[in-house]
Amino acid sequence: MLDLPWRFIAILLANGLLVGSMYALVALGFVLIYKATDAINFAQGEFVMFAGFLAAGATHLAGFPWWISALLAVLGMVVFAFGLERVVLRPLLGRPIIAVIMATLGLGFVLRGVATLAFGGGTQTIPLPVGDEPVLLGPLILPPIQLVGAGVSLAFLCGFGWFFLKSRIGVAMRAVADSQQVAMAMGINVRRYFALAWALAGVVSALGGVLWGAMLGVDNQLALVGLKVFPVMILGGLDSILGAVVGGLIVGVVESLSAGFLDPLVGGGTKDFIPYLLMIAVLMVRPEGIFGRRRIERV
Amino acid sequence: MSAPAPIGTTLPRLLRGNAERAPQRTAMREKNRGIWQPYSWRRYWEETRDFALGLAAAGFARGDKLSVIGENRPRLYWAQLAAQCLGGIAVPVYQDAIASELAYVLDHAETSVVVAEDQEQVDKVLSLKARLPHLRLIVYDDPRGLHDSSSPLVRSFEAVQAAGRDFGKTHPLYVEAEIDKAAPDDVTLFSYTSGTTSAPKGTMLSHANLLFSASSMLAAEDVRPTDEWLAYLPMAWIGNSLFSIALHLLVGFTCNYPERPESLQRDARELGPTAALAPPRYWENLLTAITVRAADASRMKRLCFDFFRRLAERGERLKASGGTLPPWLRAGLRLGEFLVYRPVRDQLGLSRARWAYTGGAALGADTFRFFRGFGVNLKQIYGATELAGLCALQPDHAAHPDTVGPVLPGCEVMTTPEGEVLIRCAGVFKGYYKQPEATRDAITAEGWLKTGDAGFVDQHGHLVIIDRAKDVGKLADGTVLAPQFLENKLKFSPYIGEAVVFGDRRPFVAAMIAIDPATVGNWAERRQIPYTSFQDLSARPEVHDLIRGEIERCNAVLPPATRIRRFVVLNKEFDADDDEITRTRKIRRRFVGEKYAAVIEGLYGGRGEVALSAAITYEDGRKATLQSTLAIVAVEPPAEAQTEPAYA
Amino acid sequence: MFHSETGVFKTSYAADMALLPLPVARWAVLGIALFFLFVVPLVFSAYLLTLVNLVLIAVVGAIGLDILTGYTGQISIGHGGFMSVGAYTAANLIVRLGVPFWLAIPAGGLMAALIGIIVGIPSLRIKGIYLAIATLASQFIIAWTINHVTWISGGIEASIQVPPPSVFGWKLQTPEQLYFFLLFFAVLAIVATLNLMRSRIGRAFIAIRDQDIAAEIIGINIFRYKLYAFAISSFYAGVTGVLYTYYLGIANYEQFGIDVSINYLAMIIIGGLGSVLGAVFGAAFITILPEATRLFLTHFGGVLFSQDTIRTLVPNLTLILFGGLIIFFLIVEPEGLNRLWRNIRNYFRLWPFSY
Amino acid sequence: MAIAFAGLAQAEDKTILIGMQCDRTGPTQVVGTMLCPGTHDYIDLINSQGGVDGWKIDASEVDTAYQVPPAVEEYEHAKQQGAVGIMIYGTPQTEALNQRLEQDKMPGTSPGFGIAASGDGQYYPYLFPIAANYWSQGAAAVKFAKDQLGGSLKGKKIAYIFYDNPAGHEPMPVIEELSKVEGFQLQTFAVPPPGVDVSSQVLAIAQEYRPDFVIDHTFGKSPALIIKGLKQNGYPLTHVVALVWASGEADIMGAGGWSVAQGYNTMQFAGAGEDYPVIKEIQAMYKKEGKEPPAAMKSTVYYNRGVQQGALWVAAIKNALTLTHGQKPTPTDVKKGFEMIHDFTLGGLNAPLTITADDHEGGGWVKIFRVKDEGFVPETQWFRAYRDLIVDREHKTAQQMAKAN
Amino acid sequence: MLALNNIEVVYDNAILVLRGVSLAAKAGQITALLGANGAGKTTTLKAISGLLHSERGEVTKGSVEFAGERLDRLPPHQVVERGIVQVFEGRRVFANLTVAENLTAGAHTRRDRGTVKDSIDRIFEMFPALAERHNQAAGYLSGGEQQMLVIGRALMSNPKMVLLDEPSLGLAPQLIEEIFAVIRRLKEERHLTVLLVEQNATLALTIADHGYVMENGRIVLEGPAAALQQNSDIKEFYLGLNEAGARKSYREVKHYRRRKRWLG
Repeated sequence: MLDLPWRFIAILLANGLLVGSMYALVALGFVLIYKATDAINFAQGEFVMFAGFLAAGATHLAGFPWWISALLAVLGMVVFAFGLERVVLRPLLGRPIIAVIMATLGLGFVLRGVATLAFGGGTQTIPLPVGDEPVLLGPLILPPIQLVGAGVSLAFLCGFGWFFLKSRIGVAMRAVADSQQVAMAMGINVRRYFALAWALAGVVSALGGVLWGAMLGVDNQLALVGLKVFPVMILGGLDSILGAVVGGLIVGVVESLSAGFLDPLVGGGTKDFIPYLLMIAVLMVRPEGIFGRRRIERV
Repeated sequence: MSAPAPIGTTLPRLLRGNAERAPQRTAMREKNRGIWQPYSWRRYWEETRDFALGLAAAGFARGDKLSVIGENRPRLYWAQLAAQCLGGIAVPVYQDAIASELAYVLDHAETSVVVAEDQEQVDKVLSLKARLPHLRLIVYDDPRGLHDSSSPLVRSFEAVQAAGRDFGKTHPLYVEAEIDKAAPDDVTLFSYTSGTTSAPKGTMLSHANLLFSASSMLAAEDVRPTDEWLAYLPMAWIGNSLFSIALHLLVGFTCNYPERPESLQRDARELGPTAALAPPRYWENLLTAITVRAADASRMKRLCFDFFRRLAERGERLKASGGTLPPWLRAGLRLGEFLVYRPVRDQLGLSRARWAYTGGAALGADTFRFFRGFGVNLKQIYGATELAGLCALQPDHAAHPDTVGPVLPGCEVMTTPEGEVLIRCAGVFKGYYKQPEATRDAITAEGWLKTGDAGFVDQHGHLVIIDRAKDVGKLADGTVLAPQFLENKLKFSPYIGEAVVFGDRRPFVAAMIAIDPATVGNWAERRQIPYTSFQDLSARPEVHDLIRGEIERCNAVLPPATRIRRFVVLNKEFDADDDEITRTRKIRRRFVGEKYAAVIEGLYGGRGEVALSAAITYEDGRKATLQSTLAIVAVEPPAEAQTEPAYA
Repeated sequence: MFHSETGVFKTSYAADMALLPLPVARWAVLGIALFFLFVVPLVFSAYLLTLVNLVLIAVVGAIGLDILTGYTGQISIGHGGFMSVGAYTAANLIVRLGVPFWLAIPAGGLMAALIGIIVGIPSLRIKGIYLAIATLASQFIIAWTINHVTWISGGIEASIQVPPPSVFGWKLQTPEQLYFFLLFFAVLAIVATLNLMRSRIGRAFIAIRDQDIAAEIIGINIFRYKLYAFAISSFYAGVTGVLYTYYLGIANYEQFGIDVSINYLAMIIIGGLGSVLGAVFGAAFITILPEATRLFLTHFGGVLFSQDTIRTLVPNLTLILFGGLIIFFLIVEPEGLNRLWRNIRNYFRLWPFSY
Repeated sequence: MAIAFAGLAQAEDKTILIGMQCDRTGPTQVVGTMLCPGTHDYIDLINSQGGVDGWKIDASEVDTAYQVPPAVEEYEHAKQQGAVGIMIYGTPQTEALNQRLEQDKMPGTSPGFGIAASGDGQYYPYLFPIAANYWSQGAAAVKFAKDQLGGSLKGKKIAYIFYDNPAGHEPMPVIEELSKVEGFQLQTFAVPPPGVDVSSQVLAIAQEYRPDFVIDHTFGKSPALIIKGLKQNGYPLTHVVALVWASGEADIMGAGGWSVAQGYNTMQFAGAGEDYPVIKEIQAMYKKEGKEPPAAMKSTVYYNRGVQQGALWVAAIKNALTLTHGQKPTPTDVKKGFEMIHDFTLGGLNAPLTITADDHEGGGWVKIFRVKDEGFVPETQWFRAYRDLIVDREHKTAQQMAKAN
Repeated sequence: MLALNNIEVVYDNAILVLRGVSLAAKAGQITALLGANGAGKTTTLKAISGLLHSERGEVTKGSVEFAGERLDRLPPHQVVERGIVQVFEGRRVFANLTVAENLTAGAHTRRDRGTVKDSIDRIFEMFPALAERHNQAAGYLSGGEQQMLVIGRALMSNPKMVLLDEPSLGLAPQLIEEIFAVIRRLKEERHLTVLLVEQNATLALTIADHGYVMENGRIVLEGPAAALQQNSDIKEFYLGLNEAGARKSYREVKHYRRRKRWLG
């Protein structure tokens, strides 16, 4: 048996899996939108941040209990996503990918500006009724908020998976994802499904916002969670829900392990780019990601 | 203005002289893939010489005929000059002629060599081979699709030239010697008349004929060696031979060939020719295009355009009536020059043109005034194939829609008691090929050419042409009727593409109208009038109403007797393939009258509609018949008419 | 309306490829040149010149990014990284070897080009959004490397102070002096790119952007040209990095973060993709926007808001304006400022018609 | 003639302009949005009392979002408008402006950040750190750990967790040097920007390395996450000392509030809390105007630093005015004014600060406050540590820099 | 039943694709729309089905009327609800969905969800080959099966009228016959109205009742299918016959085209 710090590895693994499942939740927002509308939402991080601000704002400014605040955040994000789809994304349908990338990046700036103006510059908290005392599980010390976050994330991921595979709306959404034009010709109101996809992404963002906000505190920086999620979804495959989960877990674990072992060797900071390196390596082998669908290019 | 000295030279000698005097000057430019490729005079001469050698090597001899068929391409000019160098005769033919027409001309001219532009023309000629016993060689310019032609007759232009260079090695200075053998009076060009009345006749023209026309033109008009000339007219048209060959060689300006007929407008703009000649049809189409473009422009631009257009027209009318322009109008026109006229001329590529001619047929006065108002120095010229193209043109100060100007120096004019215009000058042709009777009919014993046009010389000495003498008729009540005058008035409407007016020995004037599909189609779309095809559109009552309105506007300025009372809208365009118009787009009124006799009877029969059965000829010779029913539309006489004198 | 295009024709392919075929354009360029050579340095205050200088630097970078993204259709969200490569390469050469600017600048560009090629290698297999994120990854990796390899970053501060460039022994330090220095490089970038885009390479780039599979079929080696695009584009980025370094007097990788990459993307989007002129417009617009917002609000915002509110309002409003404008242009005028300019030009060019 | 927007804001006759930079939207906005209002409030307070010898002070603020180009641009703008000096915000900005300050003879301040060696006034004549730099802070942290661990560090393990950017790296050499001097074992843990995720570093410290003391030199969100993480992993916060930018109320709040952060040691170069006469005066000013004191005031640590910054500038200008006998001072006058600041305490909000032509750091004083109940409680007096070592280092580095350029 | 009145279609607010196109399709008949590539046939279909909007196209003038109701402003799903369904060229199946899911997606607009299952069974009866593969991803079907699937999928919406775009494109002759037999059967048995776009004019005119010819975004000729089959231009340009009535071979490819007259 190798002389490895097994307990430390186990802790890192557990930490990675928990964080990873929460990454997966944010990645799900990307995947939902990409699957249905072919658009990449570079403002997903800002969505999460904005949702966090909504929840925190509801708690601090209006004094609502946490669950009403969370509900308000969900509602707010759904309304916001609907409006966004209509005002910004719809006119960009069928335009080159860079248009959508830039529009969502631009949206990110707007959200950051609006959030700071509306809610102030400081860090705000979302007081979930989750204790601070670590949960001891054998050798593992697990922060309760992460456990809750991972649980909620996985539950939602399973729910969405079922919804997509089995329900009539799910079939329609997949048809839209397969070919918007043909779906349209079949009488599927593609716009409604786009709006639905954005709304679902809004729901996911709201959950992400509440969970990540509770974990990290809510301020402008919360949007940076969005950057962490790119390798997650690319690894998993942009259009796969399962991919989001697996990608999230992989990135969580890789980050955790690299921070634990590589950082001391090279002076730190590896966890930020190791997932990206991994992502590039995977892309070179499987350009569509682990679970992504190969797209056939038509000339 | 004095009569030019007779020019005792030939076209090939001029070419050789130009190449010696100014070898590096640009003689031609051919637009190819967006670039105006220049050819120097030396190149022109050398290419021509090589080709001539090649022809000689192939047995082409003095008196042989060479036909060119295609759009304006340098090589087709080189080929004509090469034939002429050898004492042969160039016979340019219309590139869009259908097979039967082409067969007639080539056979009649006994053409032995055809230089064709491309595969289409080669195929056309090849398909007629059986009917052309004299044909020995077909040379092509554009090799696409012809590389592996199986016919032994077909050779590429380069191959002929290469053979010529070989021939030249053994026969040094062969071409030069042949050139020197020629006399100015030798026949060098057959120009087949457009034949508004009958089958084409081969007008024989000598070097001297052509050079007379060119030099008298030079005496009367400001033509400069620095000019940029755009050669786009049909090569078979005498006007083109005069300008793009004779005048070109004589003056030494640069001849430019557009890329394709479709790109003419753009190429013209790029080039900005410093002088222009175009048939009336061209100016009419240009006017329609301008009107449509102006109507489609944004509001601000449209208002501006309309305002200054009216101002220009006002100015023109004032000038024509000899009045002086009030200062405000003068200022307005100057502003208009900056805001509208110059930009429009620039858009049309006419901003460098010092003068522009309309010729070949009469141009409507309104169209004429429009262009003059917009600062285009548009002038009328008058000529005939039998006169090597030209015998009268308007000086700058006397441009007027109703005259064609004084006859050129060296020309004499007289009118017969019947009103036919006779011309005598050194340009009068040598006769119709193989048609001595016709020649005798055309030239009087005193050497006067019977132009066949009715006209007179006005008090300023300017020639006025009323119409083809044969077409001028009288209504039943004796009113003289010049159909062309009415037709030109009608064609000023952007919606009317072609019009044919009848009335000779009839109680009133009636018209057959072919609508302009683009503008009427546009109009219909704007008004939500559904239509499928041209035929459908022509049959729309709304379109009839539109045309009726246009005719009523026209009637308003006509004396009541010559007003158009009934018309039909034809459900096909007049087409040269169907012999209804000439290749230069002049109406063959006689033919049309016969072909549509039933329709004309219908027009005077008082019924509401008439059955039409019209023959259609396809390009490849197939025939079909168009069966349909046309509505006859009556025009209400206007309540109060303000008349304008019509020439009668 | 103000000029004539009749009679402007070309008798050779060389003339056809001329940058300024129309006489009116040549006059306009002459006018602009006089303006920038005399009016700007003589009339503008030092502060305005500072702004102009920043615009000039941004012009180089924006054009470079436009070559890759606008002309070749490969999205890069990693240009900040390439800029820092150029900056540190030059800074090390300047400080350690005393290299003069005319060597340091191309050296920075070349090193960035090298890194650009490496980053471009995945473009063989991946495209679109995937490639965009791969370039984003390169940004992180470059930043991390500079931050952690002290041999590159010159110490744990990861900042290298650089003396001003000297031309014939003159130290260029004031905004006026730097203005001409930077103007030279901006003009060089503009002219070089215009010429590049008329070349075989430029046409291949556009073919790849418009239809890469078709381009491959007609015999363009897509991969090679994509790498060219990456190399050229990152060369410009590297030069931009060096210019920043000279301008700021310090090479600091934190100045070339994702926000910078996004800023440059915004420039070419707002300016109009695939157009040098657009990149110039965009560079100017994005650079001046925050200043204009601030000046406007600090001078006129007082009517509505208290000074304290304005202090919070200004930066956030700038962010909102910035993002909002990107979205606005994408939706309303996807071809950007360049299109607006062309519309104005065509309005008069086609006068009194509309087509 | 110069085209400039300057005309729009014609300064009133008796106004002294200071350029002021701030980050309200960038990565350090958490600090900027609290600190900058403090500066403004102090200057407003002075202005409301009639200014300095009749001169109104105008701090013209610009948001740089922690970017260098806007900082340079705004510096030029301020210079052109006739500013007597500039309040710099951010280390890279300080480095970029350093040469310009010298060239333009324009004093600039970089309290608690910037170039560590710039404490040396000989080599950095126009740059004024006016507070303990990162080296002094690092040394003080080691000293504090030593005191807390019973006066000796021999054989002890210390963890240095830092924000992985140049500023985060800065104290490292000093601490490394001290580890040799004091004989402790040092391991460093980097938090990569933007520092939103520290969980694995915290795990490595609390679960793997298990040090005797933790020195936390992070910014932004990280301090809060580290406090929370260490707490959740059962590491005693009393054995954590934060350098000055990990020591604000926002960090405590971000971690979940005072209760979570009990025992956490914070290092300050301006006093924390509201219990200072100058803060009371500002509150009174607001009250008089009938307005609520700004929210930023609740964040006493950063707000007070802002107040301190404003106060030092006012002090320097006051000194400069004595030199000019009430005439409008030039930037050089203000520079001299800074160097005349002597034993400046601002009613206890400051360490007894003395700035000389040699020492622009003002002594390198800090004070540790510990989180207790609902606030910060002083744990030490104003102190400084290993002063000779720091000063020596400043000299050497400054000399090197001077040579390089 | 369906009438296009003078419609004009503009893409991107700039590119004029159709000008003044008017045509009518009678109930229970097959109407053929002929024309070369790029003539605007597909655009015409999209103008009817409302799919233009998704391609930044717009019917800027004229109207599309179906059973007396304006369609030209309706989004595609409402057009399908009115009973018109378009079948794209190129057999555009939902490649990642199974055959059964494809058919389910086709029934999206139907309110009577209970009977969808029966409809699927009926499609399977019509195309037994599909039944065998109902659980397979549609992307893996053969070309002929995919064409059957897209027709079947279109029928799932219980349409009154089907817009068929190039059903023969890229299929083997035998399969083409099969598909055309199905189209004829649908007309005869279900009284389905069909607007058929085809480049294969010979085939189209044999089953069509009426025909239109498009060129450069305009209708240039119309008439009963029998008359069109006799038209000289049609023969030359769409039936590929020369004077002698023989088919032209590729060896005779010309670099020019004969002038068209479009006179009926």
